[in-house]
Amino acid sequence: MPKIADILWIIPLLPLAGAAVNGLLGKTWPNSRVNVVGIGSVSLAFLAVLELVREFFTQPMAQATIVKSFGPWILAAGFRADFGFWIDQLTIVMLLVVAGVGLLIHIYSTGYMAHEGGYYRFFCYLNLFMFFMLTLVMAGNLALMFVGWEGVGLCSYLLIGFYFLRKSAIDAGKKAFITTRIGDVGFTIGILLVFWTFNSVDFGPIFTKAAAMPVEGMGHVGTLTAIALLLFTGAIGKSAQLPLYVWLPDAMEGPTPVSALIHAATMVTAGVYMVARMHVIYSHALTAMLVVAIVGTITLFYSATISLVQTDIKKVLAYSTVSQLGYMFLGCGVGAYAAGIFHLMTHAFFKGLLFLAAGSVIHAMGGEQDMRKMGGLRTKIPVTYWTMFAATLAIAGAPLFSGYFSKEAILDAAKDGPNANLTLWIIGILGAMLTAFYMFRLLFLTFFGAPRYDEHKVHVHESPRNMLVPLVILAVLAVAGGWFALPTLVGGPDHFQNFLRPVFESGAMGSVASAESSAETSGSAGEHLVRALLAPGVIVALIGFFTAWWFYIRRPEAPKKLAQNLHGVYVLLLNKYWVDEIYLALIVRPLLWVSTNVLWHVVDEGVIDGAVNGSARAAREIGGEVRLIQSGNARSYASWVVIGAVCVAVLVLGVLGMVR
Amino acid sequence: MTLPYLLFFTFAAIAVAGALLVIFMKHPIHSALALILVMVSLAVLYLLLGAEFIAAVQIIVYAGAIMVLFVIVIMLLNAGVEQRTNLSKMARFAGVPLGIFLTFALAFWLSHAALAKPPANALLPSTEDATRELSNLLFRTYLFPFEATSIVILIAILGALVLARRDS
Amino acid sequence: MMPIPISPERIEDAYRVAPEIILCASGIFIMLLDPFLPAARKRICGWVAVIGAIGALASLWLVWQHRGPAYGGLIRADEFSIFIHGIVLTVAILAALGSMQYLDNERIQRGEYYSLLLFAAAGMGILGSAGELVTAFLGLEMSSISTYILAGFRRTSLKSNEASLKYFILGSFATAFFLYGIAMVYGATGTTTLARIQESLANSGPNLLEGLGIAMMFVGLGFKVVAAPFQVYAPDVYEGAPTPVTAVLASAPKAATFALMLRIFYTAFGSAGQLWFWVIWIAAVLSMCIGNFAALNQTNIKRMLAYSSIAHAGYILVAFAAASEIGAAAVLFYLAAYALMKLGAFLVVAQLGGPGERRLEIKDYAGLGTQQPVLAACFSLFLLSLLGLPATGGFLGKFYAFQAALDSRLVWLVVIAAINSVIGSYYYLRVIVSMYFWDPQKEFQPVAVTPGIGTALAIAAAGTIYLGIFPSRAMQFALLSALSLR
Amino acid sequence: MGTQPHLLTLVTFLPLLGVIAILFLNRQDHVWVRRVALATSLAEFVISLFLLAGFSAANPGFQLEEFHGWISVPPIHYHLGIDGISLFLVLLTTFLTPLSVLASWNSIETRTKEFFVALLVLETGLIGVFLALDLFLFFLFWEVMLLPMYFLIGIWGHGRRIYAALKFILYTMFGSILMLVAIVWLFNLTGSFDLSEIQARLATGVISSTRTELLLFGAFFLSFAIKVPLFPFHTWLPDAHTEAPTAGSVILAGVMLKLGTYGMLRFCLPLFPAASRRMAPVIAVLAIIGIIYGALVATVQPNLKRLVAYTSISHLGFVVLGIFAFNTISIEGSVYQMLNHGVSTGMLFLVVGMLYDRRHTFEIKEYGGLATSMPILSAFFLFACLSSLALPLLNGFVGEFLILIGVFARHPAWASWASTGSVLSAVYLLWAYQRVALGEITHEKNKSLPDASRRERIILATLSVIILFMGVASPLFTRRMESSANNVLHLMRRDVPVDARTAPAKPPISATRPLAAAAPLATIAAKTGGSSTRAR
Amino acid sequence: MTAVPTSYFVILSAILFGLGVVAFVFKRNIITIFMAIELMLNAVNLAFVAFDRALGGAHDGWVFVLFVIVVAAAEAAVGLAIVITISHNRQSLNVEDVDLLKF
Repeated sequence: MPKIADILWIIPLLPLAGAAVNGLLGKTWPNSRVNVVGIGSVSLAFLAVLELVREFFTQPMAQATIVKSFGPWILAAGFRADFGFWIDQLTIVMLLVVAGVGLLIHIYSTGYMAHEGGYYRFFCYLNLFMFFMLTLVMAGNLALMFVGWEGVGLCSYLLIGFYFLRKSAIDAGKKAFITTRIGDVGFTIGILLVFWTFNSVDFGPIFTKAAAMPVEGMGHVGTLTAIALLLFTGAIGKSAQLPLYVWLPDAMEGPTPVSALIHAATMVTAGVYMVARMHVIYSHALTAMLVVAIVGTITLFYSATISLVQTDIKKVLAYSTVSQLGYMFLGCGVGAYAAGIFHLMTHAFFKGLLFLAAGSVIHAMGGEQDMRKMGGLRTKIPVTYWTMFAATLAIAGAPLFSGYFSKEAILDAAKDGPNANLTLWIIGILGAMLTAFYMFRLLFLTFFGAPRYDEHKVHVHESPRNMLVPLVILAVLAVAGGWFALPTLVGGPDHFQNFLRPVFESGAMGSVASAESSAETSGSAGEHLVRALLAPGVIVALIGFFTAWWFYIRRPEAPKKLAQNLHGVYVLLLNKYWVDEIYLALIVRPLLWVSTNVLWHVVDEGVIDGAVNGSARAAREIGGEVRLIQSGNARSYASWVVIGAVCVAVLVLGVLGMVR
Repeated sequence: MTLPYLLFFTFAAIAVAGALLVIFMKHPIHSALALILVMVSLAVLYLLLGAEFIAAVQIIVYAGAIMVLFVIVIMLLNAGVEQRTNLSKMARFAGVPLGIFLTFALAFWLSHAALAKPPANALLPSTEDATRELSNLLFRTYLFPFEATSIVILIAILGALVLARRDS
Repeated sequence: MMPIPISPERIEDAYRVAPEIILCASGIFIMLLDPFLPAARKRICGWVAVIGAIGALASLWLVWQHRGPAYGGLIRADEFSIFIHGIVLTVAILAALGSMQYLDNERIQRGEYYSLLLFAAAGMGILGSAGELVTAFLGLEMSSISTYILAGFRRTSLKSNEASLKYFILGSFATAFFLYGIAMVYGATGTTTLARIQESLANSGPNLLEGLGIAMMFVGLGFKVVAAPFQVYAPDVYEGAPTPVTAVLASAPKAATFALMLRIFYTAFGSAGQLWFWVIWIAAVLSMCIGNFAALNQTNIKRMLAYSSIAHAGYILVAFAAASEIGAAAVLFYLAAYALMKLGAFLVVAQLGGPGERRLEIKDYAGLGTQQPVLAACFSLFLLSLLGLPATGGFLGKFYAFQAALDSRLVWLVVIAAINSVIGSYYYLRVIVSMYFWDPQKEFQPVAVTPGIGTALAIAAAGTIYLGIFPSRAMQFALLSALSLR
Repeated sequence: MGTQPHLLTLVTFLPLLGVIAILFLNRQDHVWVRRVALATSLAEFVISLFLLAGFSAANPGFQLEEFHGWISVPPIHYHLGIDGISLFLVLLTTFLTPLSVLASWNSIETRTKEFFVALLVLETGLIGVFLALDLFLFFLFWEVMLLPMYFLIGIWGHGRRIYAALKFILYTMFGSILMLVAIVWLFNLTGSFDLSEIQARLATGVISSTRTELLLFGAFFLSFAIKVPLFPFHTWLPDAHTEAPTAGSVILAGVMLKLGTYGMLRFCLPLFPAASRRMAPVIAVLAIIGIIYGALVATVQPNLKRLVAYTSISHLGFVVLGIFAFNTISIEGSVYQMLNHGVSTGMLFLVVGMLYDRRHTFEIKEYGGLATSMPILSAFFLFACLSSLALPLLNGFVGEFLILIGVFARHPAWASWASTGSVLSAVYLLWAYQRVALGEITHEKNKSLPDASRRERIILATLSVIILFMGVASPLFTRRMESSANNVLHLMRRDVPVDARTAPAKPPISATRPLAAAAPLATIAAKTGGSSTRAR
Repeated sequence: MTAVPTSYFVILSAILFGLGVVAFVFKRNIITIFMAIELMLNAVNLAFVAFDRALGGAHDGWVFVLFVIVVAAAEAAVGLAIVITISHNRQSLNVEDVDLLKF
């Protein structure tokens, strides 16, 4: 058996094969066989990843990164893009997350989608997604990364529009694809700029050359900054940051596993991954970093506010995802790439879990998504409840839960990292509070209080095992996923970040932040523990929790009052600041109008074709006039001859210059 | 004012007058007679130019044969007075004016034309010589065109046959 | 009077005009034969005419053997005249072949037709080889008068009469101008032999009389080659005349007259190019524009083709304006190609017109592509060649014309010609549209294609394509002829 | 010289053999007519594959050349040759023709014979254009090829077919006639019609004034721009495409439009470098306008086929932009994009045609929810859309990406504007797809439509495979283009001796035309002609 | 006694020719229009003879005149034949009535 490292392509290709088989043959198959192919391919891929990890760790630390190329993909004059892969610690993390969570969600889907039509289609798409996602994280050059980048976009388009009979669904799919593509324009141009700057799109040369270039300080916008910003626009689109986040909430039209996998755990975090991957460039472009941080911060707060009042369970989670992504960018923006990735991972666990749990709830409620029509499910679906509870704690940043470590890491970096920025930190803290609030609001509305649904119609039932198993596993991860950083509680090292350090120090120069830089600031274990447990993040989380409790358990009628008192704000939030409407009115409609009434009807048909046909008509009219010479009267003809004779004579003599 | 000049101007005047009559006479017969007048006066001018043979031919063939043919046809078709319709604006506003212009222009231009040298001797060459010379030219130098004319006449006959023949 | 001695050089001369002799002889023979033939057998005259024309064509070999001036320079039997004879005689043959069926349909199958055809051909032959103006004039008259008669050959049809009348009066009007021009040249140079005119012009630059002379001659010649502004008669005459006659009118006289024009303008007045350059230039532009534009709205195909021949006169004049050997060669080549395609086109029209020439409108041609694929294909070929689509003679003609003109730096003239040819393509294409794109009308009785017309069309089509794909021989010969001009 | 001496001639004229064969068939015998046509086109394709074998990627010049005298005055040769640029365009032609034959298998009932004859003649014409290295020969094919297309549109087209056909041919002729003038003019300047010789003479600076060069360039460029079609000259295209029968549209969009871009690449750039450089900014702007404009107008088309037609304008804009970036990468990209566009737009037209066969309408609102009634066809449709909107791993992306890279080097702004096209392409294609295939079935008629037949599946599957293959294996193509693409730029640098078989530069015009030298009249005309001064 | 200068004759011929042209355009009756042509031909003849004398010696001009006369005769014959046909088919000799063919 060859080393996986030598046949890396097997990892993405396995799911692709699965997709192909299911797509071409699955139509007539029973679900079971589809499962075999779908799950089988992914689990094989997962095993391959594990094997790769093993090999990675067994290899001498000297060549930390495995760079393999399997032939050229695009080749022209100076330009070359290979089917090349780049495996380093960062990739390992991503691979584990993607393959692992992906596998779990595949399994989950077997239950969730069991009764849906187009079962094979679903798994085909899902496998295809795995293929592209794996390509994205393993890619050894920007071009190939872009393949995954666009590919996952395609899959999200297909999966969001999975119920293609539902207009809202297909609209959402289209919206997702197009919106992200807007970002990708920037990304593409970024790649072009990268190529002409470094004469290559392979990471290796880029990193070394970029590292050699001088840092472009604050306010100085040079090539690197330009590259960074351009690439970041791609990230904005893909990771649903302001102002291109609008597609993500709509994306909830897709089946819930999809939301979990693509729109929470993996695809949407691609942007973060990309920024981390390109950290060398970002670290050399401080302006760009600031922009990243600011965008992230604003987004995290903004979308958190929106999710405060959402009533659709998945919408809440969607906005929460946007918000959490904001945190990750904040992390990267302040130079704590490791922290960002850390949060990316933990988020993959707990948000994936949240979605799956929500899915399980919806499944239990027979498709109902409105939290106002739920309540008191705690007893009816305990497993779902407990797992979701764990996830909520994790995201709210309750100490010792995974989310706690990652979010703290980010916030610390924002507070006293190298690129620290207090305003951002404060907003981040507030965001944390809101997060705690809306998450517990969700929890309470769903599981506590009296049932607000008609118990005779809806027969609430716990989900089948193949859905619960993933829930449980993810719950475990959501709880324990952050324990790499456990030592930090007592001022120890953060193993996760240590693990990633080689990657982010490969950027050679400074500004590689790691959250435990705070830990360096001495002090005994005890103090550390106290400081850690009483960290502002924790406190605000508690505040959030209590307000939520107050509003939704203690005084269930309070929210309405508040809504009436702050009606304006409430409506504003409920309608998501009317951003969709604004886009529609300012961009979409005018564009269509112009295209139809100006470009098409006026320019095309009116001006150009008008000119063409007009000249034709003119010619014919001239012809009509000319014909009149042929009056049919011989005398006129004779006259023409005479005219001709006179003219010719005059002309000739004129030329002769002898007309006196 | 010598005799030649006198002759010239007299018959030139007659010729022009005849031409004008051709134009202004309303009845074809009158026009025809006017044309004959022109031809006769031209014959005289030929004599003046020392071309007796041509003058003779002019009288015999032209005035004699061709114009008679015209007159006969006019009689045959008993063509009445020509009605002066004015359907052709071209003729009225371009043709006739320019025709008149052309008349004067040509006259003007030709009056300035640099001609070949004037006659070596005022004496007219004796008739026989001229005629013999003519026949030489006709049957030696210009034999080919001469033959061609025979074909032309043949064609004319054919034409008359084809066109004017009554179908039985 | 002493008898005219039959000297060896007279024999030589006879060789040099062999085609004319043969043509006239067979023409006369037909006249004599005609009365003895019963009405049903008159077609024989046609075949005799064909044979006679072929014989004349064959006799060109004789001429080739004895190239040189005849009758003291009245006739110049050089490559040039051979080329022209080639065109004229081919036209004569094809026309004779193409006419028989038609004459039967019209019930005017008569010997005179063919003799007139041959005489006309003889006249054009003389035009092509004339080395002296009065001889040329006689040739002109021979061809003209016979064609006047032919145009009126359908005596019972008003249109035919009218065509004949208009052609005749205007024709002789123009001829009178031509003749006056000759007179002036004679007066100015004391000679009517082209060679001597050339000399005297070379010695002393052109004077007023010569200027007037060439102007007047151009009136007559321009009339015959249908160059604007002397094109007026053409559409009426072409429409009214019996279609096979139109076929001849449109192709052969143009060739012959252009030949004469070349001899007069290039040879005799060659040194006085500036005299006539602008005349030609303007005439070219006018002809192209008038022809093409007026044709745009034509629904009567015969008339449309008439206009197109005006336009083509314009294209030829473009080459003519080049005033160089290649110009002359281009003119000759164009004439050859043009004669073939125009003749072919008109023959098809004649064939499709049916008895009484009823089917002449574009709409009558609807759906021909399915009902009479062969005829339609031929017609399309000729139309496309007229349009100037590559791989047809017409295109090569234009091509050489443009090349010659550009070689003389007449860029704008060429551009105008180019644009015109696009405008022109519209009406040719419209016929194709109706033949192939429209649905056929219900009542349509296909016309039979007799061997005679079949051969004629086949030859014309083959020639068109041949000239389009292998123009070399023709062009080389044209160049040779052009050289023999000087 | 290649494996087989007369390979190019064979490739060019093989279809005509098929034509002859068909002509001998009875016009009622549709079945055999079709079979012969298919057989011919397949054979043609197979033979054209030998080109690949005979082709050496290293050689930048022309290969498998055939050079025979043809017309002596003026010297015109039957000169064929192939290089990395024309190679694949020929293959594209031979590849698409069998497919369009298949596509017209049942949809053409009337006058089958003529139809397939026209199609095959068209193939010959197209291939001839790509292979001809003598300007005269080139022009001959260029014009002749119009005719069959004219018939295809006019006879077997839809509603306004006659208008469309006339518009198509007149538009094109207007362009090409000026090119003819330019060709002849070039001949008078250089005394040759042979591309490489002309190239050599021009390199010696025959064209004195930039004005002349601009005029010549303009004449060539106009005719190519109309063919492409570049932005203001494009209005013939939507009509022609919409009215043409499926096969017609496929060839028209798939191959014929490329003639324009090919011409620019083969003639405009190498022959008139200065003018090209000078005009490049203008052209680039037009191209960019075309990209965006075409996309926007396509977005709002209610007629599916018209929509696809407008997308061609957008895509070809990329190609033109790539060519006038004067950059090896972008030129390779352009050539590659020509192939891509041929395949993917061809596929789109085929799908549209199949829909038309079922419902006899192109109106988008007549469709909707087809994914339910015919999943397979819809799937292929989606695939075609994706390839057309340049999804990575599909062909479209490679071409567009290369073009963008190259263009970026020359002018970042151009690249940026152009890349917006990718967003718009997503907009119009996905929206159209949604309205046609997704959602509930809105029309009764659509409920019972049969899904793709076996024949259709074969056609579409073939195309899909190629699309995928070109998406992942582009080096196989670009490797062979590279040296030729370089050569174009190399030729644009006038300081270099050109091409192997260039005759030692003869003294200019007169030598080739002895007569002109001794033409006293010409001089007179030149003296008199005010035009002459204007001409210089 | 001195001979009249040739130019006089030439000018006369010019005037006659011009009048012939005018007559041609001016007259409506077909027959008189032919007469106009004859008039023009006569003018030409006069020019020929005049020039001939001016050149003296060889009398080519005379020959031409003869040819012209023959041609004129032939034309007259044919032309009048045409006229007869016309007037048979349409009872009119007015050239302006003959406009079946136009545009």
